[in-house]
Amino acid sequence: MSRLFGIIHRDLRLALRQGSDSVMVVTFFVLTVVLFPFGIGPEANILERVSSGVLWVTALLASMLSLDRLFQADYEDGSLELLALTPTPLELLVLGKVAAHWLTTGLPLMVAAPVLAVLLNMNADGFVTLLLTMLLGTPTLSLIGAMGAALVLGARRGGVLLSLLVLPLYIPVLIFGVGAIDAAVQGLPVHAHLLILGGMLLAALALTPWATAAALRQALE
Amino acid sequence: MSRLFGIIHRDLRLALRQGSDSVMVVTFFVLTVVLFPFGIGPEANILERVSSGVLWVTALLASMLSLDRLFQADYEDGSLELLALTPTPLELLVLGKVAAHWLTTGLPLMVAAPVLAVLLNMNADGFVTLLLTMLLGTPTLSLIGAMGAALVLGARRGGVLLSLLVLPLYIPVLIFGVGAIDAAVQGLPVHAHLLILGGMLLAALALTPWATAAALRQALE
Amino acid sequence: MDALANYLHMGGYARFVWPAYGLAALVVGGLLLASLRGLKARERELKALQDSVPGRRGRSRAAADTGQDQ
Amino acid sequence: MSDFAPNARFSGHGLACLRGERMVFASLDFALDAGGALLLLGPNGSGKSSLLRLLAGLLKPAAGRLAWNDQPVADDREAHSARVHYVGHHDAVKPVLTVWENLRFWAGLHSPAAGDALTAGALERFDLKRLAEVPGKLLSAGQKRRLNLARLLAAPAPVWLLDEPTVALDRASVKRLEADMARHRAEGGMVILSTHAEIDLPGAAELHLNRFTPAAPDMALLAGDGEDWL
Amino acid sequence: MSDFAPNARFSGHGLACLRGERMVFASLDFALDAGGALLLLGPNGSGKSSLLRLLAGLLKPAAGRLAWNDQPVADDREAHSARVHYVGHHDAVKPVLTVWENLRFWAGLHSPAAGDALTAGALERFDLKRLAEVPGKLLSAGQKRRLNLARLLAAPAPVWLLDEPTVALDRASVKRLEADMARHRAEGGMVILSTHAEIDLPGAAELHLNRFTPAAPDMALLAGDGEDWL
Amino acid sequence: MHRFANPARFLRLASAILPWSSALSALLIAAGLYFALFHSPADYQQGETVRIMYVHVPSAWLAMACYSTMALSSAVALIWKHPLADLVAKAASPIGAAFTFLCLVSGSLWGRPMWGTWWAWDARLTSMLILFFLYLGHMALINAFDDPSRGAKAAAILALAGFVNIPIIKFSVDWWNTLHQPASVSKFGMPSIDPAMLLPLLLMALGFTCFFVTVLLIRVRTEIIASKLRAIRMTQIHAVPVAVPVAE
Ligand code: HEM
Ligand SMILES: Nc1ncnc2c1ncn2[C@@H]1O[C@H](COP(=O)(O)OP(=O)(O)OP(=O)(O)O)[C@@H](O)[C@H]1O
Ligand SMILES: Nc1ncnc2c1ncn2[C@@H]1O[C@H](COP(=O)(O)OP(=O)(O)OP(=O)(O)O)[C@@H](O)[C@H]1O
Ligand SMILES: [Mg+2]
Ligand SMILES: [Mg+2]
Repeated sequence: MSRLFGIIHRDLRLALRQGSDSVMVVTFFVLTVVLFPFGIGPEANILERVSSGVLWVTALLASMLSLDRLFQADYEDGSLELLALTPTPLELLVLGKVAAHWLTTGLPLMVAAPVLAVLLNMNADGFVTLLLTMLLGTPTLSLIGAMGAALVLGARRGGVLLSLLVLPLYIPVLIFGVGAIDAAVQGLPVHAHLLILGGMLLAALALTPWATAAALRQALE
Repeated sequence: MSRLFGIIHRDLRLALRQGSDSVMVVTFFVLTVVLFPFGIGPEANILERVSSGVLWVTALLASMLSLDRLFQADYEDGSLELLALTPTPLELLVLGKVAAHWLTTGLPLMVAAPVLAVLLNMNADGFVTLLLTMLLGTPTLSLIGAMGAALVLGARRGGVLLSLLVLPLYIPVLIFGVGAIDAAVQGLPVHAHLLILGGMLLAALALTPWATAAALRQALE
Repeated sequence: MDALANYLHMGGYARFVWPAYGLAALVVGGLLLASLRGLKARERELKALQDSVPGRRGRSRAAADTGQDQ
Repeated sequence: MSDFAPNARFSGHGLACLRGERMVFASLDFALDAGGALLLLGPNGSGKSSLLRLLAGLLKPAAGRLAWNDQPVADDREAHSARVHYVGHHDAVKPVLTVWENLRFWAGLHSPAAGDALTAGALERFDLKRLAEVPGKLLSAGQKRRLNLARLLAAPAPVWLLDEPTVALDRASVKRLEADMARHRAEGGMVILSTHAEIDLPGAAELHLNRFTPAAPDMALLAGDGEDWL
Repeated sequence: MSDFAPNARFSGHGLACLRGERMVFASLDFALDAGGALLLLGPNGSGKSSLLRLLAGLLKPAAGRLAWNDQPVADDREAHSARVHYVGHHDAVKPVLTVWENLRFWAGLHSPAAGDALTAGALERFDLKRLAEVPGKLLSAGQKRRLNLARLLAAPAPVWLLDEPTVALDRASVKRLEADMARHRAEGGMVILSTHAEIDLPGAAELHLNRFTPAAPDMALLAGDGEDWL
Repeated sequence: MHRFANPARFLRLASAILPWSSALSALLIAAGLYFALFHSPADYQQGETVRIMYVHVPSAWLAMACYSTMALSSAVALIWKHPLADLVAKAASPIGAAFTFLCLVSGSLWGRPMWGTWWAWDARLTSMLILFFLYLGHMALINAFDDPSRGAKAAAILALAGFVNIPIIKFSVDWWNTLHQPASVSKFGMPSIDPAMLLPLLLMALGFTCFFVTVLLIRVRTEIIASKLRAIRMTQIHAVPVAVPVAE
């Protein structure tokens, strides 16, 4: 346990010192969303209509792009070998890294989302649901993305491959996330959507650390 | 001159072998554009309305993301030092790298754009203008982005902030790109927009290589 | 003749049924052809390589023999 | 530290290593007792680094088995990880963390026994104390290497696997490392080390890797002759 | 190759180097004639790598000046770049290009005179010929280093700046490098080399970098009070 | 020591099976087609479109069966390191991708007249689409590494992780109320389907399976030769006399 916190602590420190991921992701998220009114035009009703979709698609992209380098730096400077050689299960270390990553990217994303929703003219009824779907959805994205990032370590075309592997698995999160918000805006119940998102989070939590750790081990061979 | 072609040739070869950039960018472009109907819903008229905006915003993002690591690999493995030490002006090498990069990313982006425009239901009147704006706009993005990438290398911590400074420079390209397409769709003249885009390209061509080379030199100290 | 036309018409659903069967034929035939072509190409390559390296054959056989009793 | 037991024995039998579908070495045996040392020698590309990675558990042997006190290592990977320290070609120094933070993190992760005192001692020993608050990116090549070596003392483990550890070290540091290895062995530890340079490792067994060329029988699958196949 | 002229002279006067706001060395002088060699010695962190980067033109001296035949180097950076070969800690080997492609690219970029024949000769000389078609990522540490050194022969330049060039090389390769350096000097080239290992460089001048401690009074401001550092 | 299992036995076995499986698949598919197109009734609800079923359902089954084969051989490859298992997984994924594609397109062609839409974001359809992407990812991942054994291992992990999708495809119609038909043939106990429709369906399914076995064997044989080619080239590059043991 103390080792889990050890790695979370270190990754948080790294992220804050070099500021690369967390600020980058939020910047990307904000800028992309802000670019849309420029691209689409400022008509309120159209913006409102596409707001949930734009927010979730952008969040998806932001999460995927930041995960691209989740293990890369550690792989290149030899830290990953040492992590794999500590007497701690690699699965636990993976969870630690994903947790740190979510804290520095998913969380800021969640905080930024309502503000951007206002900018996109989203109906206020959707705000709580937006936050809830993000709370359940972004960790799932991080977990799935970590698996993809581990699989493509050292591959040619790592980046493309990552999107090819990960984006399809992201689609259910996108569909249910947007579905929940649209339901909320229309005053329909959202329990079912949220339950499914929660189920996906639990499944990802149970399965992906093993796959990720296995992928990391084979990347080090 | 032969050295300029030497570096273009090598960068093209690198890109084709590891495919990282070119395929990555097109995949990202395609996948992102395909995600939008999932997020927004498949209604044809809304898709048509947002098509030019979605295409340009996505192209901007694709270009920005691929440029992010333009010099990174060379920096990390020591190639950049050697490049700076060749008896060729660094400005020329920068131009070579940007040209190779545009050939492997901007060009495929241009090719993919009309196909995706069909998918997004764009009015056929806009296609030629879409291609023209992309032809003028994507090299500008590459040049500006290369400058951002070089700045990020030098100032590790300030990197994000500096890239933040570069992004706003993208916005004019976006505005005039989308503006031209919308004008074309509505049957209005597009000369003015295209002239402005061309002017921006020339300005970028004249100014950014110096700034980029200076930033690279500083990164190597 | 009418019966045939009627049959091909598929109760008005011809443009859904026949493409489905056509694509199935394409997939099945394409897979088979591609796989066979791949096999033939590899076999040719192997043959060319073995011909171009004289003596390989004998050596590896000798090695396999010595290998047994290691 | 029960692993420092005086009768500990680390051995490998019939080890083979495949890299990129190529057999780098095969049927390699070694055995090392507490206090022992093994020197890996051989020209570039002969498989020294590969063997060390295999001993650390990063690579799985294509054949053969590793044993600790005659128990297969594969049975309990985590116990094995706790027993070894691996120092490879990469220094695993994070540029934005200070020297202290870098070392403290690895020590804490390797064994909970490692505390601030041990970390400070290790820094002292490798002459890094005055750099403790300097970020990793400001270190010279040799300073980074010493920081990486300091892990050996900051979290004790009986088996040291060192891949060309003297690279980039100045002579004083090499002397210190030799003294540390001697002390480690006196306490019942083991050292396995690859090098191209001179190093003083009294009584070390030598393993010449160039002697092991890819042997035949196992390669049957990949390189066998046509007829056996089709 | 006029730069190989027998009366060429590479010198530095009053050089000072600042890294990370710290004065690494100051008022350093050296001079090297055609055929000469300079050996940089000193403990880790004493500034050998920094000096080599400065001589290559990657770092600007904080004070002092470099001259080639008494012409300030700063006047014509490109001419200086054409004169030097720098081999640093990084190997600049692209993992997806083959050994041949890697070398050919650098040779062609460094001097248009470099052709396929020179490239092939350099590979031959460093015993890499049979690896010519192998992608860079499959090379062992020493093979990469040899590939990096092969640049020296593939595109001739009078000044070789070598930062610990023997790292990861096996003994046979070190011998070859020594022979190459001797031949280069016989042809009127110069070698400046940092090392911690033994290397055979007959008649080389030695520069001990630990002798230069941050002294200069005007630098007190930048270098802090000094106690923390040294 | 199956790490170095001799492929000779496999190849002998394959040569023995191949003529039978290929003949059988041709026969079964021909018979299936005959019954499907000429000797089965139109559905009272769906009319003639029901004939799409004889392509759609067998390809759906095969797509899933193929993935299961892949996952199984991936597990064997990861746990027992049997080298043939990697090759089987590699050989299977293009076949699976092709049949998944067929299932998607035929389902879409059926959906247009039946549901009035080519596509809906329904659980079964979405999970099937994801299966298709998984196949594509698997193929891309295998070829993304310079060292083929690394690609094989990464792809094996992906295949195993993606296996969760299979039960989701299978049971999505039971777990969520969807547009798509619930199981009627593959139900335990009595199938609730007209025997005149069942016969061609089963014939086609069996025919497809035999076809799968045939193509799989051909592709595995291709992969074995390819790995042998690589080994020969590798030894040429490294100039190591592969097979000459050095006398100690
Ligand atoms: C693109 C759209 C479609 C996809 C991806 C799809 C996918 C599938 C899959 C994966 C199965 C196999 C399920 C199993 O074995 O349990 C299946 C079976 C079946 N599908 Fe579809 N389907 C599509 C459209 C349709 C349509 C439009 C119909 C008819 C209205 C249909 C009717 C059936 C039937 C009757 C079965 C057999 C169920 C059984 O007996 O198990 N499908 N489909
Ligand atoms: N990741 C890899 N994939 C495939 N082959 C590799 C890999 N790394 C090394 N090799 C090959 O394996 C062989 C052994 O390499 P290894 O790094 O173990 O040699 P070494 O004895 O440590 O050499 P050096 O003295 O140069 O460090 C080399 O021929 C090399 O080409
Ligand atoms: N990028 C940098 N920024 C700031 N300071 C640096 C940087 N690189 C090195 N230094 C500092 O400069 C000093 C000299 O470093 P340099 O790398 O030149 O030493 P060196 O003599 O080559 O040592 P070694 O033998 O370990 O390679 C060191 O004290 C180091 O901390
Ligand atoms: Mg090595
Ligand atoms: Mg140095």
